[in-house]
Amino acid sequence: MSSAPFPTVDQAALFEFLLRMGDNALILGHRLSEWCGHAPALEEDIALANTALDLIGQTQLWLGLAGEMEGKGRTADNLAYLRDATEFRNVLLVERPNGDFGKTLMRQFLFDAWHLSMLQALRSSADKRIADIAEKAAKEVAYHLDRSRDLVIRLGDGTAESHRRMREALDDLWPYTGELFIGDAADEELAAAGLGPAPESLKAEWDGVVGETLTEATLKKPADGYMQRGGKRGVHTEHMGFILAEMQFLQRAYPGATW
Amino acid sequence: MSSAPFPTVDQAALFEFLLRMGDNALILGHRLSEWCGHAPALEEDIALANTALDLIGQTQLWLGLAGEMEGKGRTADNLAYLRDATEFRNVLLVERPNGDFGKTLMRQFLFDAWHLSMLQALRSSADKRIADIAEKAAKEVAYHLDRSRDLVIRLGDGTAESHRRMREALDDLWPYTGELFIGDAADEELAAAGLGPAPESLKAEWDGVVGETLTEATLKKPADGYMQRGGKRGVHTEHMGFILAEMQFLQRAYPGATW
Amino acid sequence: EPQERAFQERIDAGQKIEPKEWMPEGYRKTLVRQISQHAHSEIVGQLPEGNWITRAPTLERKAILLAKVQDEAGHGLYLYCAAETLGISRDEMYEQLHCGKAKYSSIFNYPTLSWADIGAIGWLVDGAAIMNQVPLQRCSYGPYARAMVRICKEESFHQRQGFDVLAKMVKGTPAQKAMVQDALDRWWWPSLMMFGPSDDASVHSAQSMAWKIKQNSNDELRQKFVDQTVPQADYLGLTVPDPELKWNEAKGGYDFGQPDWKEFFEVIAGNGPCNAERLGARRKAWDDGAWFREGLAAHATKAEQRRTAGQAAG
Amino acid sequence: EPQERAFQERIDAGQKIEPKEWMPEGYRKTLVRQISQHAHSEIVGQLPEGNWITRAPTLERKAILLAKVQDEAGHGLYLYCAAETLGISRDEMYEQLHCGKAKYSSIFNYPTLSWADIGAIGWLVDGAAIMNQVPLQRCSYGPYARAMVRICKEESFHQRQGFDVLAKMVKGTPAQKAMVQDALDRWWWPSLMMFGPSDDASVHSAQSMAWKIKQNSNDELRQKFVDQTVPQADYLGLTVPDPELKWNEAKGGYDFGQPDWKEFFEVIAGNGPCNAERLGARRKAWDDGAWFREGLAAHATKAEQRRTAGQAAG
Repeated sequence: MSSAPFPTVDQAALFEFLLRMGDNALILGHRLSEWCGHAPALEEDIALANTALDLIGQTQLWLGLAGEMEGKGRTADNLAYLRDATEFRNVLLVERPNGDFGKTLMRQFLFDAWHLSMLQALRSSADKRIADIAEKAAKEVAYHLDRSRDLVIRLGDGTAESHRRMREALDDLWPYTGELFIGDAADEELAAAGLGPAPESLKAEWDGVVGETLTEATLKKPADGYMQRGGKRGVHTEHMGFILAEMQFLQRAYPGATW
Repeated sequence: MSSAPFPTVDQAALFEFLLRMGDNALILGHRLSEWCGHAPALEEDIALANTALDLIGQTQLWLGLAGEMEGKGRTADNLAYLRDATEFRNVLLVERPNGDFGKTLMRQFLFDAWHLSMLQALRSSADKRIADIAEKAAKEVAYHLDRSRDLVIRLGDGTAESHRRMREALDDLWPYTGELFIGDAADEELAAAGLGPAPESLKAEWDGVVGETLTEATLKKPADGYMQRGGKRGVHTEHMGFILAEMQFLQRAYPGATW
Repeated sequence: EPQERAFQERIDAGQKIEPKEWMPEGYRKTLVRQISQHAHSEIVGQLPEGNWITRAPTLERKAILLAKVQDEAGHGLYLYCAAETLGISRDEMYEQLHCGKAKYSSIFNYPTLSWADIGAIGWLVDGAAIMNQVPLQRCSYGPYARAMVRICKEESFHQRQGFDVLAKMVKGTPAQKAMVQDALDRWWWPSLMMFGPSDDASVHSAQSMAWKIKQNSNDELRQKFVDQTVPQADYLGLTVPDPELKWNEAKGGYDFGQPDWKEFFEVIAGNGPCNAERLGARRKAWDDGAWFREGLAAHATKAEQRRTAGQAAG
Repeated sequence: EPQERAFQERIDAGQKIEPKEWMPEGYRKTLVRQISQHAHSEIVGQLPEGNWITRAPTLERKAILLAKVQDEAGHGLYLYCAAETLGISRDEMYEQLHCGKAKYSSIFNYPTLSWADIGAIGWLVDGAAIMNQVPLQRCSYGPYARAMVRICKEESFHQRQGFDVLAKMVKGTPAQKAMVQDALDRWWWPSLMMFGPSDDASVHSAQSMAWKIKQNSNDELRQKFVDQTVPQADYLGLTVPDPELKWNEAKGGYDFGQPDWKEFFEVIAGNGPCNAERLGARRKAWDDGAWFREGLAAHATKAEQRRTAGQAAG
């Protein structure tokens, strides 16, 4: 295993960044997999499982690189299964409960639109390992976005009932979108070193995609009011502890076992 | 700590019995505490917390005695927090999900009616430690039963809606009551040694209490059809793993820590 | 009747029957019942395994399980399509499932209680399913036979993955090995029951055999399954929970005990450990999803109207 | 007005006002607002702590936490009763809570993220509450003052238990100690905000002081809280997350920084981390419980009718 350092950037900032990417994928993948067998149509069961599968694959890559970079011998599994909530770096948006299927779709769409921009920007990361992961993931996420955007439009512009549910989902989730675009010191480090984009730089494109989609879905874009944040620095919602208790049970209850 | 053996009975059977009593209390207490702050009336929040508190106290006594009897140095906490599902011995009834408040009450009533008979019988256990715990617990459980029976009557004979909910709860839970009265080798050992009643011997009294209560509640007693079982020998429902993942998280994630 | 005789001759000659062709009503009904039951089994089968996705012990195991459950939903899709060629809609089939008229494999009414159960389902349940399904690749009805070719390929893959889960665990800690033995103890008999009651007791067998919808007897397949599985259990260092199990040199196979058929019929009758929850989960998914399906349908209508209006204006 | 003057004189003389006695409308309204807000805080306050009951790390801690949350529900009950003496029903108060008209303490809009938060709530939140409540034992309105006597006693007990949770943890593993520091980092400022904005910015203070509904200024109580709490943090080996914190020999107390009042007003306005979930949980509990309350009411009516019919017949 190579543990070549990234000479031009603060290692802690880079580790932080890799956790954020990996944890977003892991926790959203977890939420999606909660739907397994309970979706409103067979095609949706298949699509959700597929999206979750892509996200878990991406988790392995991001957290694998994080562990490698950290150089303390931690694997992707160690990072996924043996950290407690405060050490997780995903945004709050992905840990929101599934709610009804409309909320799950809206969460997916709002995240996918950011995720794709992010990954596209990371394809030109100065670090080839990051660029390679982004290249692979971007292809998958482009498909996720196609799907979630299409469904948001069809349900927004469907029945009065489907419109109402999508509107409520949008209003509920909107305060959790701001965190995607707020940079901190680690983000600045990375941007300065050419390893990744400044989060703020992704906002215009996201606004465009989201705005157009919502218009087509006949949904009103909420005003940018107070935005919830904390996940990126390890301050999560009360849901996170329950997610981890479930996800990590076997690794915690049977320390040292291999599976 | 005394670890005096119980000379007249198979130690494994006695350990099994104490786990069953303790695990019933622990898991039902857990389920009740899930309601905290969500009950339909403030008085109910208080009453549920009180019942849960009694049950957790009883858990400490039963599992404490189980650990003492086992003689391997395991405490009540070790037993509660460091066993996996197959090692739990509670009946399936107490791990059933809360459902609506009617289901929670019905589960409580069906269990309380058994629990009180059981504890009353155990007051004359040949082992004083068991008799003492039963003496204390029986007083608490008499109150639990007063309460749950009263509410079952009032809601069964309330509105059409409350009647319907109580009827559905009764029908759903009925197949989980049989296990309370089915003895196995361990039960026979205990009964033969005068330490506890044969489970079958409690059925007539339970039938009486339940029958009278349901009549007063204008609810039809379901026929005794196929009965679910398994909990007493460690074969639980799929719910059990989730209960334990949540309950045991801190002890599992921070091994060796004291709290 | 000459039509029926001609039909039977085609089947005897090994020809495939295709959707638009004439077929006896009994043949059609038997196939609809069997294919839809098979499809429902795939769908309901997502639930016991899905129960462990969020708790899979490593990221790789989680990915493998997700992929597997996704495959099962895919199998459901092929099979519903195959059944639809016989003139029944997917929604009608769902309706029959939800009201309890249509069945699904009883095996899915047993709970998954530990991670080893995920391995055991792959190894035993998929193993038994393959045993049942391999001959169906040669079934007389074309669409069903072709769906089976694809399904069998994926199922073999799942079975190997399941065995691999267990092989890894039995090499692990004593607790892990105990988990595997416990899983075998609980899944062994239900797996044997998957082949159905003994042939004497089986209702539809003779006609289905003549129609080449069914090609082997239940007891034949059960014997084959036991003969294949026992050495694998030995390899894993496990004890098959059957005191009557014994190699019979004369017949070149194992003698083994009878499953508890009383339990089998109880589970069929709805009294298995998870019947109410499985069917309840499927009904709830369907009912909760009504607004979603209606929303999509309404959008499709609107889009079509806009397209037509655009054409009229253009 | 003579009536008002006489009323004020009684208050100035330290007499208690009792339910049936005349009182100015403003006095009544202020009390209803304050007591019901306090009652709602007890009820909503069950949620953040209830969040950890199922995950309490030992049976004893679980029992203590259950007892505490039960006490809080009990406090809610006394307080609703005290408010009811002023001519408002409990249901009306609930209605005001659920529609967002009535407030509850903003502190409960922060999440409980680790077990240490349970300790921190006892130590800091109950500590701050006691600071606020002790003077209320001498409040001019009798029922409220008497409820406060009982509540304060139990709250002190809770505060000691909370401190004990943390004292145990800081003597534990490094991870436990880090958990405690993290809890202090997150709860320190919200606890200071519990005393309300600086007196200059506080709306109702002057009149409430004159009526002896309020007896100390917000800043006074905040200072007292800081002076009491900082040495306790030192004892626990924790760092209070305030760079401006410094002992001021001259005033015999600590100088300390200002909380982020912008955040305070955002949380009041509904934008705290948990506002939607807390109020949502309470509304859901109420709505889901309608059938239960109606069922009991219907039964009571039936029982009464039967009793009356019995008497008539007898």
